[in-house]
Amino acid sequence: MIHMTAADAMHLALREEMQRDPRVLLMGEGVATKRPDLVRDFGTARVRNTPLAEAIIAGTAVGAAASGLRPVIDLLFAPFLTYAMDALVNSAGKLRYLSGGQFEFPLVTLAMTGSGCCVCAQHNHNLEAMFVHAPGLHVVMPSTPADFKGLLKTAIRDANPTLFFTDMALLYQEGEVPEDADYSVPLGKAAMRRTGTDVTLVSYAKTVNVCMQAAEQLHAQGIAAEVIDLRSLKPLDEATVLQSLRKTGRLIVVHEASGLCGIAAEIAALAVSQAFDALRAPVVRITGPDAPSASSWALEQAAVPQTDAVVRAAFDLMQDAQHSGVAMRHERTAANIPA
Amino acid sequence: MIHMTAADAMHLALREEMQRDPRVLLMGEGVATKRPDLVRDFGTARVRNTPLAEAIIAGTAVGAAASGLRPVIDLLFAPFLTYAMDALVNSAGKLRYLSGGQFEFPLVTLAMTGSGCCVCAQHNHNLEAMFVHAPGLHVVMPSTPADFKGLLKTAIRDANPTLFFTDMALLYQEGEVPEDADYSVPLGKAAMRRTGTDVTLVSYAKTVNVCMQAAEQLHAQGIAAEVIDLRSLKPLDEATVLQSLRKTGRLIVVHEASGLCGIAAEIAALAVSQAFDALRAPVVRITGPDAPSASSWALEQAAVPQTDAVVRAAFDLMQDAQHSGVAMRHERTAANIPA
Amino acid sequence: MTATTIHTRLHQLETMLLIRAYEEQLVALQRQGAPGTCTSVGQEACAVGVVDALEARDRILTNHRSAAHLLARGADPKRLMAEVLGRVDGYCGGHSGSLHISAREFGVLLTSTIVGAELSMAPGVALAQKLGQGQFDNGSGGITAVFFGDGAACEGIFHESLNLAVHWQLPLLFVCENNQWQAFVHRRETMADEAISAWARGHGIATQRVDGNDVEAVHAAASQAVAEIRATGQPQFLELVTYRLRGHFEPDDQAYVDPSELKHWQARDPIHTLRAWLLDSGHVDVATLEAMERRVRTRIAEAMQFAQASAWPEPETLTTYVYA
Amino acid sequence: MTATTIHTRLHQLETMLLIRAYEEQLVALQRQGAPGTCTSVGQEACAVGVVDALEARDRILTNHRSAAHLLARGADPKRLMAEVLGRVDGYCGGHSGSLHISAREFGVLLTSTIVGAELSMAPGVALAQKLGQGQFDNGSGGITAVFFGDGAACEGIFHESLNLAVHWQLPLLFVCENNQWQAFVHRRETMADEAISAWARGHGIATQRVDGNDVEAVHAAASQAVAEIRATGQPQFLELVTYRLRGHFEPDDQAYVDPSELKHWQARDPIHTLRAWLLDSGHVDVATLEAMERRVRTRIAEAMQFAQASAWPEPETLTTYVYA
Ligand SMILES: Cc1ncc(C[n+]2csc(CCOP(=O)(O)OP(=O)(O)O)c2C)c(N)n1
Ligand SMILES: Cc1ncc(C[n+]2csc(CCOP(=O)(O)OP(=O)(O)O)c2C)c(N)n1
Ligand SMILES: [Mg+2]
Ligand SMILES: [Mg+2]
Repeated sequence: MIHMTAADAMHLALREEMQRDPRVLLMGEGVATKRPDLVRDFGTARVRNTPLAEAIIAGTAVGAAASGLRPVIDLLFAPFLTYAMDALVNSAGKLRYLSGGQFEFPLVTLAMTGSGCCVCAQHNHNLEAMFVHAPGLHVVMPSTPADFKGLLKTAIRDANPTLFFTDMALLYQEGEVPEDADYSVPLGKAAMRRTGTDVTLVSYAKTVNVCMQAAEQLHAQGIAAEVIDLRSLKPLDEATVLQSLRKTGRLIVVHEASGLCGIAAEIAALAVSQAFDALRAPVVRITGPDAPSASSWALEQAAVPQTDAVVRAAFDLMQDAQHSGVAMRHERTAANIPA
Repeated sequence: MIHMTAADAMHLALREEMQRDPRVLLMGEGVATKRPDLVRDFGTARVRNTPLAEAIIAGTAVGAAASGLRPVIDLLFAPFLTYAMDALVNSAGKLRYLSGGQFEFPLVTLAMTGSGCCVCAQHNHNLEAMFVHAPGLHVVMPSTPADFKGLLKTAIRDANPTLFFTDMALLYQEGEVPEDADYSVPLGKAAMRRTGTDVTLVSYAKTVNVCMQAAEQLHAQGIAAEVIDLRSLKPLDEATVLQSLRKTGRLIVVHEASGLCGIAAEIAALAVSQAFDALRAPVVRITGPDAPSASSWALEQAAVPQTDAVVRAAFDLMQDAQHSGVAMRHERTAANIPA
Repeated sequence: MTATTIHTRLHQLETMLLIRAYEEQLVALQRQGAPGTCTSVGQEACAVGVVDALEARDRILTNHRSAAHLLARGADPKRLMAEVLGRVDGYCGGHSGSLHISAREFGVLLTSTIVGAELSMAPGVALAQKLGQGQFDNGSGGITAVFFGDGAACEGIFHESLNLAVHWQLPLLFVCENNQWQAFVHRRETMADEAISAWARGHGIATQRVDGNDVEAVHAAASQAVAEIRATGQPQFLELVTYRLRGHFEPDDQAYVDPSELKHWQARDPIHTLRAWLLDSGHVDVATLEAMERRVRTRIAEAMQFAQASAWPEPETLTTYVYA
Repeated sequence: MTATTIHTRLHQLETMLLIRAYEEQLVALQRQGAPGTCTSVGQEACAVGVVDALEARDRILTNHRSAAHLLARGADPKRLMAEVLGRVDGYCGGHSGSLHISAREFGVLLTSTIVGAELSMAPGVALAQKLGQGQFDNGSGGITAVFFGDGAACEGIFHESLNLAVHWQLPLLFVCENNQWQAFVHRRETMADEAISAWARGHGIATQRVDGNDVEAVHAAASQAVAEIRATGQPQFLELVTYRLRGHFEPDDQAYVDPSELKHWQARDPIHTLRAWLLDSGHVDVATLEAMERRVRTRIAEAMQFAQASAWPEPETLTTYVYA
């Protein structure tokens, strides 16, 4: 184990995988500028600064992947993915199927998002659910430095196109990271961050920490919360969520992305279709609002799910054990705004 | 009332709104070729064939809308929206907010999708949920000729950017359409297509017909299904769905789009968060698979929710009244494939 | 005029006839309820002239109007037709239909019907060739040819693709079949100039603009371009001026087409021209050509039978191939 | 040299100084924890030269590096700074921050930080002007100026925007500030040619390429272009060759920048050049310039005070303005 930031863990994963497999290629606006050591060790042919043109970066990755390379592209911020949407959704996601399996598309797309830096809606937009909805793609969004390393390595080795989302605010958080170059984290496996019997808190990325803090506070008040970090959004670890739910009977899903047709909707739907009998209370979604992210610190903070809101929701659910019929707002957005 | 196809109803709506408001403008690849009567009556300045370039068509619409025009753009098939994603998601959807309300973006984007024509995944991709997930946009997808007219008119009058999705197979279905030039259908109002007390079938676009047929078959067997046609996916008529659910206690959501983070997930989440006490059985989603649409007729049909599957699911739910704990597959995709 | 030339032209004519017959068969099938297709009628010389200039180690990307490129490359009309009809023996197992057929064994990969997507993916294929690292390519020294239309040149990706290919010095041949139409919109309604080459030249890429209905001219230009790409490692641009003789898609009554323009180009039908040239040469007689036409008809009839006898994919395979 | 010329240059210098002082203030604020910004240090002559050539009826679209354009247009540094700090008195109520500031009252609309989005929206604004139907424009005969960088010119939307503007004959002035950098990538790493104009010329648009650090040259070229757009209804293209003297974004240590290149351009600082020219002219003395510098400093200090005293937006307004 080494202590390092998530950013360093990602860098280490890139380095190890480039070392391991000569087909791995890194492309993007500034990747060579920002990672001079990789240029030094692997050469300019494999670490390529690109023109400022996301569509061709992604398209080139698709073409290269179909030809047997394993490109990793850095498209910087998630909203810029909109320029690469055709290559990702219509080409990478569909052409394996349409070709009847003749080609594979082992490529990884990196993109940052998330609140905390006041970069506003054209740099911060948690749109991971769009890619979960699209067929043929894998989607991951880790919360710990170890997972940043492990999931990036898995994504690079995966034969499918994978979107790797980085919650910006986590990049400089530190943690223990396995040194082992063979360490990887499987796709489709959630991490149980804390066990408990009363309520299941499901989350991913930065809001896992919110849930952990909430669980801590709940514990102090006699409520045992279980915290699940999805980390892989597609494939989704349905089994772990359902198993927890069968134990606790109560579910709160928390994420920064907005609620409508988001991951929390998917988890809630999963719960009510496959663990209906186990449910002892309404499922609560605590998500970002149906609004772009504002630059102003005051508004950005107001948009983010807060520990308090999670704690309050859990209390309500415990109270609600008899299905008391209190209609809960399904989107506890702007949860820290006095309602 | 006049009897006409949905395609003609859309055309009539365009004509009436162009007549009514000189700011309405029609742009797209071939709109002038395909609607020569509009060119004749409103001139080439307002009915404009464009270069083959979706990004600039959409961007131009955004700029024109901010300047007080009311553009309607035809981007042809839904997968082509990926080229226009920045203009739609980052500009149209966000710039009103980011400008602090200085500008409005009254524009309508038309796009076709849906099975039935074997056009495959790069012409048929029901990706409406992506736009529901994105802030600042309205999304509609009608099922009857009258609604094609009424909703298109409303969308054109709406001050927000609206995505208007056409389920291709419905275009040449006929129905009664109000002649009244003032006829319009409000956004955010679902249509109750059939009332019933046992089970609520929620759907939109082509699969509304599937639900109607299922309801008919269920009726013959003593089960009274209520059929809700959402038609406006955003804003979503939560109240109508919840009210029905409080009556029936059973919910099946059906659509052709794939399930993960789709509309059915949103409806299921709504149900389990806000009508939990009313729920008497698991919520069932019957959706398209997590797969691109194939060209082959055999595969295309296999992907589409079928009446049988809805009927079977309703039966199961009625049996399941004691919450018998039978885990139901939440995605009854490829429902006509022997399981 | 050498015997080789005559032989080459005869072979090219046979391929062009095969393409024409194949497309006409699909038109007939569409009338009977099969899915519509975008035919390449009128553009056969473009496909044959360019593809004949390529080698097996080269790669091809194409678009919605791909049948000519595939057939010129040697793809089997049987399996193509099976694909169009959605049958399991198609090159893509019926998943693709006519619009995105790829055939790995012929190096025809990544066909997309999103206009411009072929341009987006082509640099990556050429990059793999240049790097010689791809499993698929093994540093064979091949080049990539990407076929696209005048419409695709209006998409922004055209600019991005050219810039990347030029700047990264990719072994990439851009082949623009400027057929004057972009679905239901005439080229002149979409751009000020009549040539796509002007845009290409702005990128400093070596560019040729030739008569796309003259298979000899196309072949000569393509051969030169391919040779220069191999020699220099730099991309080249080829604009083929041609015309879409049928509608955009079947069915399409072409009501929006100026009849005099259509007539002008019908008189320049690349197959008629080549046929006439061969007869005029005095080295080929009518009987030879008629025998050729019979061979072609037989192949298409066999293809039809094969395709129609081919099974539908099993519904169980609905989600096969989505994920690796 | 007329008195008017001197007066104009003095006025331009004051605006350039204001821009520089504003940006330097933001840099200082960033060091204290305020959000970072993309400054326009070194590019002041571009903004001032072009904006001075516009009239009130004209519209401006800009990008992430917008402060110079806004200030040149007369926007109030108080409200700009309040916006950057996320306060309620900002032009956008604190929603935008520095990256997407629009100010309707000055016709500065649709600022986007998605590189290229300004190019995507500009034709629509110009179209509304051309049609004279927009509520906002009322057929005033205005034109639209769209500011973008060399990086934006690499995006496909550049090609689409130019093609549409040329083909639809839109009253649109493309202003490319070619500052040699695209975030952390040098221009030479992204394109083969050093000029953006070559791409523009491929579109047949009237194009000028001038020294962007010479406010007089910029102003002359812009004035001519604007006059021609008004006279002909056709778009024009202006490439301003300049340099980004500071980092891409604050903070940025510019470790990746070639020091000799930076030095070369520092010696060509547009403010120093203009200041020296004015003093050399013999019509302006140091005292005049020092008084000017004091005025500018005062305005910025006041802006700072105003911005910092401005309230945070109420959390209740989180979803205000999402929908009409
Ligand atoms: C992105 C996108 N936009 C629109 C279409 C619909 N469409 C299919 S082919 C076509 C015309 C393409 O013109 P061109 O590139 O010149 O090729 P051609 O059809 O003439 O061979 C159009 C508009 C599409 N398939 N993809
Ligand atoms: C679509 C998109 N890609 C990348 C970025 C990140 N980014 C912001 S500014 C910038 C450089 C832009 O270069 P240029 O257009 O030359 O403008 P300059 O910054 O030099 O003024 C980049 C890459 C972005 N904002 N949008
Ligand atoms: Mg064409
Ligand atoms: Mg620049």
